[in-house]
Amino acid sequence: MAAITNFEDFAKRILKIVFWLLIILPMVILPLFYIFYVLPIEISCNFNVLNCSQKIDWSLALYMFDPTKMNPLDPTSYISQLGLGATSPLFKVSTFPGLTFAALLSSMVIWYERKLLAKMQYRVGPLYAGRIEGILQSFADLFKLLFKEIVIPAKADALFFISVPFALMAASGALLAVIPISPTNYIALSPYSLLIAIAILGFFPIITVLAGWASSNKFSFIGGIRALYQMISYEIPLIISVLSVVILAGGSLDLMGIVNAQSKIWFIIPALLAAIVFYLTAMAEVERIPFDIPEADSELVAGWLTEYTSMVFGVINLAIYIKLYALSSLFTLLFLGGWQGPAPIPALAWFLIKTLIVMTIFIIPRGFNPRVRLDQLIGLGWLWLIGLSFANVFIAVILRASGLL
Amino acid sequence: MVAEQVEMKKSGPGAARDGPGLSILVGKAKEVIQQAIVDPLTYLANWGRIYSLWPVHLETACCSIEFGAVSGPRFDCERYGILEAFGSLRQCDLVVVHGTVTRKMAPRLRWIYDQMPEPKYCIAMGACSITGGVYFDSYNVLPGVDQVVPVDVYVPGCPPRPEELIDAFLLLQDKIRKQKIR
Amino acid sequence: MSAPPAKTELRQEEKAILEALSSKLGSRITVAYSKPNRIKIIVSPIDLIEVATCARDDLHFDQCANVTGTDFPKDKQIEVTYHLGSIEGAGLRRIILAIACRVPSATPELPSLIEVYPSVNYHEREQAEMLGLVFKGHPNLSRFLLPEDWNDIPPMLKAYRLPGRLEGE
Amino acid sequence: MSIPAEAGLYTQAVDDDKLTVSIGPQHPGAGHFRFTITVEGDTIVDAVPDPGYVHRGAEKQTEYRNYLQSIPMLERSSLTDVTNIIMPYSMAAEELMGIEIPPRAKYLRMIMSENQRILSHLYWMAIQGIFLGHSTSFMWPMGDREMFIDLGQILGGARVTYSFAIPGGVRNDLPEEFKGRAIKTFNHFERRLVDYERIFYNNPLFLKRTQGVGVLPRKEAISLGVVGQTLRASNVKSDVRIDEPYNFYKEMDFEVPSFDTCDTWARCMVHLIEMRQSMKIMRQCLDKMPSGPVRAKLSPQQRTIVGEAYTRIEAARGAMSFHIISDGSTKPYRVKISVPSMRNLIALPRLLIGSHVADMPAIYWSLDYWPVEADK
Repeated sequence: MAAITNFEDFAKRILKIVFWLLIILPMVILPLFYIFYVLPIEISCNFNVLNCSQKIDWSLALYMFDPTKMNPLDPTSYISQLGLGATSPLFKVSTFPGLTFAALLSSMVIWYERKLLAKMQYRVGPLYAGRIEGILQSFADLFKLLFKEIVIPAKADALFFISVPFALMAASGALLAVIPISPTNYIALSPYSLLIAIAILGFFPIITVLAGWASSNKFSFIGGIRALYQMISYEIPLIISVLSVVILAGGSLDLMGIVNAQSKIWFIIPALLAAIVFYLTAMAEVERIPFDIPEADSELVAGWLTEYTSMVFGVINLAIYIKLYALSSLFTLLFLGGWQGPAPIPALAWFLIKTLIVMTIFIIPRGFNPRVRLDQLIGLGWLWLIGLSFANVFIAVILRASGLL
Repeated sequence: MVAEQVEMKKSGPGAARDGPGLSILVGKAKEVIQQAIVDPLTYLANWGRIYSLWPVHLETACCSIEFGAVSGPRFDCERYGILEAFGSLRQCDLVVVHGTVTRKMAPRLRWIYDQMPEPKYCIAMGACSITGGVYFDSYNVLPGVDQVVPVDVYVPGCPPRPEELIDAFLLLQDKIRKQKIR
Repeated sequence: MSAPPAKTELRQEEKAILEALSSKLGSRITVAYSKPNRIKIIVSPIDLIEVATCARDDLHFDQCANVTGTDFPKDKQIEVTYHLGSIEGAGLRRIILAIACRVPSATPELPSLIEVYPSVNYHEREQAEMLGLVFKGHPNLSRFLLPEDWNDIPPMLKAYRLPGRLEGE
Repeated sequence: MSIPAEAGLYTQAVDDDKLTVSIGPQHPGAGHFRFTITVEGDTIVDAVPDPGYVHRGAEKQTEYRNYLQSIPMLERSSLTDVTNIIMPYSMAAEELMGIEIPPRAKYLRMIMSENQRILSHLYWMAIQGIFLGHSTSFMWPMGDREMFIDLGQILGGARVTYSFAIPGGVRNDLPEEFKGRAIKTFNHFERRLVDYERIFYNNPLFLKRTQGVGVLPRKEAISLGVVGQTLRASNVKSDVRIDEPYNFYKEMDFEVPSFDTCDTWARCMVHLIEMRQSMKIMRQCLDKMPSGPVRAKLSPQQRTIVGEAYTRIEAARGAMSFHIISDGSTKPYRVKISVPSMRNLIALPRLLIGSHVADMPAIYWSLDYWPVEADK
């Protein structure tokens, strides 16, 4: 690495170190710490290992994630005293239902998406990175991006330019905070968690416009404005489609409560129209093809992402995929009954299976659809989707008033 | 390596003050750091670079249809992590010069190369980009792109078969594998 | 350029075109050759627009397919040939009418046909660049195919030698 | 070497609510070509094409080579369509040399030419897919293209550049296994074309993106002198294969498609139908082909008569014509190529002005503008 000669180099170096910490700390060190240090202590605290056979039962590891099986009053469980146990907020935010879990899942989804798309196109897809079917492809991309030069364009507004990935990551992470993934695995419980999630979704257009403006690039600028148009015109149908779910759930704005209200029937059946509207609007929110208008690569080179390099670009992409994960899990919670399902499969597994299916449905249209045009997209949003979601609100009200649900 | 450093230390100005023991320690520490941190990191960075070469969408001439065939289903270069055509040059690390570079294109090619972030690699595809090919006597064609950008791998052929281009990607991977991290 | 002898008999349409041309314009045109499907006439630059208008309005040649500029250093002239085609004219789709005019190399100026045939726009621009021609009335004769910093004589002139070739090669 | 400070390159010019954007030459939607567009809101108000990034001076180079030596170089001008750029050149050279080629060679030229048409159309279709953001529509035609590349490889001996239709006939005769392989390929690809139509071209989003976009009315299409698919999509049933039949196209039974919608969708459909018709022609050629020699006697330094020849054929992108002036020596005095891409370029600013920014790639590529061919 060249010697530091000016402040710009210094700032870049510092930024690189921050990225390293941000990525390496939650993704490598914390899981290692929990697996090799916390986990054995937890297991030995909660179960009498001596009474068991000498063979290590690895299924016990699953109980680490189940707080009900742990005894917080146990004096030997000093991990929980230190605030580092599996029930501690730090663990939840950084590792399991939080950022690391979502990031790992997202990077696997990137690989899965490329592989799935390749199969649809008579190709093989990533094959050599990671020996087994290119399973480490997104990690190869990650490490390459980590070791790449960060370029800040001369005319760009450096402060805003560099703050965009952090803001996006923060917003996506905040979205994860209110989404419970099983009755016992959640980061934060709130009676208004659905409302909070929708409020956080409102941040994204501001960030994209900021990115487009700060890049000082015409393609970025047009892309940012397009993103603003798209997200604002799709936020309203999204909220109204969620409204009918809230009515069906008896006015509960708590995602836990909504899932519990679906014990008899999944809401996708009475609120099918709302589910379709939510699906389309969520796809527009995460800019998936056919709604990838803000980053349409044949018109605007890469849209609002044009000037972003190396890990800055990587973090933005990761944040977008985390947002995809968050929206698919919202879909699962709102319409597919969350973690509810027949007994032998645990609740967490049910949730993950459903979410992966929803993500696949989000990904697949990329294979057989061209991109739509901005005016067509906005027309679709304002004319059809709002009408459809209102129709579903009436259906929900009627169902609720007649006492059928 | 350690012995050499001891020699150097002894002959240097600080030799009398430090003594040999400390300098051996320093040498050892350097070696340990080299083995424990720098080498794995180099490996990791190079492994990432090998399997994630994103080419710039820069078509200079007719070889681009063979590049299209390489990303097509029969030759599928995504197996090596090479995307078909990437959007912005800011995120790319590979320039494949698809054939002839004319005098009008040459400054643009250099400009594009300069805008890309380090590390970046260049493959000269086709006879035209190596020597000018059948356009050796043309008034508007550069006799070789290495006048404009540094080239890592040359692929002969007019146009090269897709297998040759994939071979060039593999040669480039070999080259990256031997690189020291910057 | 001497006209090669026609191998086969001309058909009805070619004869009609030749007759119409000679009756309308009389001695101002010279027929260079008339082969099946191909007729070439030579006019002077002054009459070019008039002949082209006549070809469009009376003979139904509604588009220009090609413009060729050729340098003849022996005659110190540059020949510009417009190849006109027809879509709407009955039975004319197979016929190409070439209108040629010669301008002196020293002052290579001739009127542009862009008012008559909008399709000559880029063809004329290309030939103007390649041979240093000046098409009077053309809205934009700026650099087209050559690099912006081209600093030599126009390349299609015979006086321009390719850099990779020796004299007489 | 320097880049001039033209509009749209350096300045962030925001005046009168207009924004000048430079598209290309490094742009996923432009290829080896550049045009500057001025946008007002989402509407393009001005478009200025700037070709010449692949201008290699092939016309000048032909003056230094004899008639046979120029062929490989001219071929590179249009790599998706090599036989169709060589064939009019060879026909003009034959006219000037005064030789007649054997009928079997004409049939072989037709087979190769139609094969090239399919290759070019499939490449066109693939890029149209990627320009509309449809990656599967890129991969499928690219994969099926390989089958026809294999056919060309059997007949011509190379993957893309065959130098097949040389003056005096063709380079080699048909190998034995060609016919069986070709029929197999056609049977497979005819089924695939049905799939394409169903999956790609009946997609509602595709229809929304292409119907009513980039309308070029019949009258304007004729006066602008556009050729090929652009002309036929504008409701003109014009094709050099019918207008001025060369080789044996007079004896062939095929249709020339035309649509009266005059839009991008019509241009897409014309490509699709033409591929089907090309296969029909190739089947007929394989059946009707007589036996005999495939090349007339010709010396490499064949002298020509003094005179000129203007030949044209229907290439994959439209009418391709060669104007060769000869001074009686072994080298041509002047070769002028009138390529379909250059003739269609004139329609680009006309169609772009007034359309949406998002329609720009769709319109641009629907004209089948191949910059390498246009710049020569």
